[in-house]
Amino acid sequence: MDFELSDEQNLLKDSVERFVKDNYSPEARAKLTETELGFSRDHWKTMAELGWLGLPFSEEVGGFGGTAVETMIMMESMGRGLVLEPFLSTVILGGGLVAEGGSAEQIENIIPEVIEGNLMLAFAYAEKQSRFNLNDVETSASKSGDGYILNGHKAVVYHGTTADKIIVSARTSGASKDKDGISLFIVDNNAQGLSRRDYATIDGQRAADIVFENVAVDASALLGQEGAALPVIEKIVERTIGALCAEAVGAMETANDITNEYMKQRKQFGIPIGKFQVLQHRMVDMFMEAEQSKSMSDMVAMKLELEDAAERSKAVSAVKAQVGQAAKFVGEQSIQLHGGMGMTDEYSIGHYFKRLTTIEMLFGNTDYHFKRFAALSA
Amino acid sequence: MDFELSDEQNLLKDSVERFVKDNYSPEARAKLTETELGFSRDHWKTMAELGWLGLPFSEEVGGFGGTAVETMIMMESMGRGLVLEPFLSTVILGGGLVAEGGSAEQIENIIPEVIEGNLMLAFAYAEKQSRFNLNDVETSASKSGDGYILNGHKAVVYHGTTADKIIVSARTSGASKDKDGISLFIVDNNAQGLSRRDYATIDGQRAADIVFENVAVDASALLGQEGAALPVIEKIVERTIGALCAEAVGAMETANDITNEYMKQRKQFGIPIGKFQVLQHRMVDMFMEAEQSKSMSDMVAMKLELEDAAERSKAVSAVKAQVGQAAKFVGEQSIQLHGGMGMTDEYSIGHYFKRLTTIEMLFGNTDYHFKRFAALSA
Amino acid sequence: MDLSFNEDDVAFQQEVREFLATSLPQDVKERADRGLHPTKEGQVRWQKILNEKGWMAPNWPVEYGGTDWTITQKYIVAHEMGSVAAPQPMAFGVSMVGPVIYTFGNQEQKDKYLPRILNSEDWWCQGYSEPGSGSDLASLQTKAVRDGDHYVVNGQKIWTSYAQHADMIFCLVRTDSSVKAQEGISFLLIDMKTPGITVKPIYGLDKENSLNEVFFEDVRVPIENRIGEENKGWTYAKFLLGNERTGIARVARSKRQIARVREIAGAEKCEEGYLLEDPDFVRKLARLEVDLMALEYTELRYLSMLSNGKKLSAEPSLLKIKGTEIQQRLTSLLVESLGMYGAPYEPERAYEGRNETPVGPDYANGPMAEHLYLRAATIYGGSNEIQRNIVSKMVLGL
Amino acid sequence: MDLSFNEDDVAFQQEVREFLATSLPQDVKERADRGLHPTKEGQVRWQKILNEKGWMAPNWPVEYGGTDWTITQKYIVAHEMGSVAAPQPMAFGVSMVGPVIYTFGNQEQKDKYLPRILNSEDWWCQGYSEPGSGSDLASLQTKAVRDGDHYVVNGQKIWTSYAQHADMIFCLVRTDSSVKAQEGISFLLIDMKTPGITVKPIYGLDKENSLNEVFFEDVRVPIENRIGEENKGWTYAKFLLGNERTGIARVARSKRQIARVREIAGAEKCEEGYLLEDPDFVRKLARLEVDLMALEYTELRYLSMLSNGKKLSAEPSLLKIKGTEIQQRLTSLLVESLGMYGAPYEPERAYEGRNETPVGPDYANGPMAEHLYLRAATIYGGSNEIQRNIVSKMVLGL
Repeated sequence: MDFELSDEQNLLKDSVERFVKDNYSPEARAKLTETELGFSRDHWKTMAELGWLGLPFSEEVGGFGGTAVETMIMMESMGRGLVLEPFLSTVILGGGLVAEGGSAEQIENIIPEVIEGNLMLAFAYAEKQSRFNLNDVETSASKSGDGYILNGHKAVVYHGTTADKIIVSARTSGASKDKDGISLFIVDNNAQGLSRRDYATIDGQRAADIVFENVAVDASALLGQEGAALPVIEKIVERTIGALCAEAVGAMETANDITNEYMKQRKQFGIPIGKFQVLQHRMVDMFMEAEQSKSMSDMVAMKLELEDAAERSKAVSAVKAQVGQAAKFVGEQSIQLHGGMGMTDEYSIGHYFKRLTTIEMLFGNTDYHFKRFAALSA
Repeated sequence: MDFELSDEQNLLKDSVERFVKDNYSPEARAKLTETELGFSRDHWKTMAELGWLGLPFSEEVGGFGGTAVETMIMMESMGRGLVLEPFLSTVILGGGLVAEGGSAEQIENIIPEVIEGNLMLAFAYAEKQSRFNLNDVETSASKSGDGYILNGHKAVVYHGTTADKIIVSARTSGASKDKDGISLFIVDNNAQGLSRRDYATIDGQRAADIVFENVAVDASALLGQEGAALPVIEKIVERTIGALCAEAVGAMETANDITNEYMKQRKQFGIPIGKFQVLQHRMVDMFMEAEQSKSMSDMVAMKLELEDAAERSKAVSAVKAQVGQAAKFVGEQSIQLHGGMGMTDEYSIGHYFKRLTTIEMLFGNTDYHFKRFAALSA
Repeated sequence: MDLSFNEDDVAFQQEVREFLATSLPQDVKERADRGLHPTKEGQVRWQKILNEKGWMAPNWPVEYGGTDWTITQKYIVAHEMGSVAAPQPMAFGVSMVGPVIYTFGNQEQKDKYLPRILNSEDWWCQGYSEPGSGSDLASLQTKAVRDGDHYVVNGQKIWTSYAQHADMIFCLVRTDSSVKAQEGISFLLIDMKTPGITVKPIYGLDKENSLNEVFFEDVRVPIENRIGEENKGWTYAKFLLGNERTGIARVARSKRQIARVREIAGAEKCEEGYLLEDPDFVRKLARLEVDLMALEYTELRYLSMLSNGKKLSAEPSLLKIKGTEIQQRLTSLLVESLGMYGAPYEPERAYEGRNETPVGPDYANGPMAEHLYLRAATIYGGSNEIQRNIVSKMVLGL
Repeated sequence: MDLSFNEDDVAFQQEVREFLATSLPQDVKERADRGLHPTKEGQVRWQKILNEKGWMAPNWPVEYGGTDWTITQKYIVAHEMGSVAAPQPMAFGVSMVGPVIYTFGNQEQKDKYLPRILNSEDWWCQGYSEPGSGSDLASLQTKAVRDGDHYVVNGQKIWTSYAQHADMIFCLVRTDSSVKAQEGISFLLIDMKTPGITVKPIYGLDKENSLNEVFFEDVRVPIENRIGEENKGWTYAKFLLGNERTGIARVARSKRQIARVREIAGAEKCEEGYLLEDPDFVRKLARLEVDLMALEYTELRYLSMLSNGKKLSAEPSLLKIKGTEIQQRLTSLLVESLGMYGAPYEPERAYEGRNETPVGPDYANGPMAEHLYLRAATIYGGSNEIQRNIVSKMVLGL
């Protein structure tokens, strides 16, 4: 048993931390969130140059063959700066789906482009009625000649605004909550019949609702086996949850650092507020939540490589539930301990609070994962 | 809207408080708990003389026609001293069932004797499998000539050890969880075929498991209509819950007073521990829990007189849930704030903790009543 | 002890319901129900309607325009208004400075300001907090120096809610720096149009402008705008803070929020049914309802004590603490009930010139804005930590 | 980073399982599983079996009898023992005074005491707390005055666990009152049979006698029973307190408790099925399991850091805080799962001479006793409030 990073992993960590330090001051980030794009294409290029966009892909397709541990390291450091570039959407989620479920041809066509930074992806899975249930899919894909016709409404597709290609889950057979009958399709974001409503999200990112109205795609758009996509989706979403939890750990640790520092500086009644025992203990509880989350995030990074899907899924839900609770507590208390200053959009702490708030919800909130964990434990 | 007591009610309150002050020092109570009986027959006589045992009964049968408000006043004051006499079991629960469900003859035979202090009652309703479900009754009463034959096992009958008569819920028809088919019987505690296992409970009281093995009773033992006892049971158990919550309020307020006082006396690091902000805020939270419980207990005392059973039941479950949460928090934190001293059986605070622990559980624990409240709100 | 309504109460409840059904403007109601900040125009329009009915200031003495309602009547009005999301009058005028004026002001001040508050001619804001003085209010630094018939005010206030709308500000200023902090403070009423006042918006977590900084640069305030005696302002401020706590529980609003949670969770699908059937959700909602009920009856019990001539110590701090905790849990649950549609968020000004409404179901517009804004509920008006300090000292004697 | 077991680890796990299956006495296991206090005889019998196997003191240096296990092996042993409810050796000897002796004691002391600890010939107890000094340990008043080759000890210790069984007590005593509190303390090993020592039982919340007061009246202790230097006892005590925190998380025991909750809740009927299917119960259990998992991996992460030569500050306080909170929630849930049968309770001595077992299902015997006793878990060894003070100061620098 060993929780220590290898030398190589430490280098990666240093490298991401340097990037964040150089590019993600609160002011720089605030400026990026106000742009149309919501992030920086220059940063994306840098990430490509540093090889980060190829991190989890196999060496055969030009990647670095990194495991979930390397992803965890990168996401945790990115969480410290609340990095806005769509690394999670494009590399872990979109790229992950292609690499896991795609044909040799699809992998060859897409992954190297992702690695080069030339192609962005997004995953459209949620629907109005689906809540966090990955197999609740009403978007339909009906056979038409050699190809398919897609119809449906996908909700809150993170980075659907800027992705070149959207990976869509759609039902090729079965009833709306069946586990069988779900397929994945790779669709151009400017396909005929696809319409988008773009908007900002509270965490300063961009998302879109995407409506498919008789969108025609070739047979080559099918990703993986027809009707058998759910296990692929679940596996990749679980990796994404692991990555998201690592991001939350970085964000929590930084929110705690900012708050701890503020408590040393801010004076009331003539003394630093960090001298008040009640606030000290609150800060200790925030520290403990972050520590526990870090341990769980490390654990899941190691367990994500497991073959035993039940054991892996249980670990993932446990981590998401733990991190969800911690994120809510740390986020809210960071604001509380900052007092009025925490309420301003200008000051950085609020942005950590908001990102932590969405992470708690994304891919299933705390209650959802406690329930899933319990079901897997029964 | 008015939460103030009338002059008469204030007199009652003073009278009970004086009784508790005179008779229920921690030492005096500790002695009583060590006796075989577990309470004092002299106290019981005093209570009869003061008219307390007739409090809730109508004036026609020699009672005082008091409402749930008078019961609340009395129980709250008794809670302050953790009074051990079986007022709740005999007067509110047992007496309540007879007065509510009994025939004129049964009322005439029993209630005046209760008021005089000559007759004690206990209610045997719980069974091994029933948990908190009042209509989960497997004890059977089968017709036999003019009477009935009882068979079954009743669990944790509070004061079943000393009651002269046991009121038993038994099934005269239907399946084990049916709402119809439950009947009540008044059985002598020394009836042929009735066997008891007596024991102490953690709150210093006495209870018994009672086994009925072919216990034969006359038709006159039937209390109320055959098979239609559940509404009577529910109504009286709700009044009992109201009374129990009032007791909890008195116990919490006293536990808080004791703890608050201890915090002023006990020094660590050269200053009273009540000067540590974390402990201050804990004590404030305990105070707030007791305040909220007091408001709810007052409210339910007023609402218990309502004709609308659904509204009344909802209020009762809300109060039990609130008091249950508060009792757990106040009880546990009282121990914590006392440190080692709180861990000794000799010091009084632990007994408040233990009684509050059982009150949380009796007649349905916090979760049970939240669920019942939600079901009634749906 | 008695919880029942008498015949008069029932008739009064009917009157309130009818008034609200016919007089509450739909646009005002809708913003309030969603939890969005009021517009100045809408809020004033509604307050004028309330004043016409004579219900603008129920808590004021009758001689100044109060209603002389029993606590039961006040309870009825608060709950009927809450249940249809009718906004309460802005507190700064009618609940805060108004009582200070009729309690400590002179006749001229009463004659001048009270009618204008009742008829919403002046929008008031509160000049208490400063950058260096949050919980430690008495450490304020804004200075007022006598110059003939005027004070010359210099300094800065912060977290001033709706200062951008305000005609008047009531301010705590330091008139004597040579004495103990609390002893050199005066209470001034200042016209926001006075030269030298600058209002600078603060954009909040919700990306909206409700908070502001207010700068004073050689602002000349006539001495007749001082309430009571010079250097006694702390007394009036403390009176006001005590007053502010009544109603702070916001029970009626929270009851309406419970109903909104039910509406949304009854419409949101979840597994085989609706979110409102999910046991975890049910449990959280039930806990909130019970906690709110406990708060409601605690408020009533305290009101009953007051109306029976009993004195309270710092017990009302409990109403602030529990009330704000419940408000925050409610907005959390509202946001949670939206599922993925909790994430989209743009401030209102982002929609200017766009022919669009916010994305997602209609009920998704509001909860996140309020959730973000209400993080302040446990901070302002004396943070909940400060409230616990107060209870510890005043009630528990620790 | 690596969580996997290698082949040796798997073989070792097998060995541990076999040892426990064949060597753990059934009566010892049963008491431990129920959460009842051990009997002296049973505990000693089991410890002697452990020592025969060479596993009495895994954390000791090999030269004194330790095992030189990797952290994976320690993890395996702790978890295998936990899962079959095998009691850990009493901490006072092997985990507390033992390390003090081999770290600060002289050769004679090592030779004399360490083998007796390993073979459970001495039952040790801890003389730290005094009536006036709980959290403020350094304020202790028990005096030791030099008289030739002896110290003469006078004073009183309190909350002394299992002093009634003890052969030896390690004591903090004041040898110099003229200096700062921490600087005048010495660390003595005292034979409990020495004249002048009286043990008085304290009956706890559980009505059992595990705690005691220990009185010292002119107790003569040879100076060779002092550890290290005179007046340096605080250093050794602090070392011991730091040491005490390892293993304080009690993860393996809590895992077994989770299994017990499942056993009981799976047998208890509730509504149409079993308690284990009740959504509220399921949620509470899942929360506990996840919290316990977080604690487990935090402990492992810290152990990993230590074994990689990194230093920890006060992080292990987290293990104490979270570990004890989880233990208490677990006993709460155990009691809750019993329903009405949570109420009956009599101490063990009440059964003497009665031909009866406790009422209710067999599994109802234990949970309440442990629930009551474990209220102390957040108090002893530095209360959780003190632990938070320590983290605040040492880790957060507040």
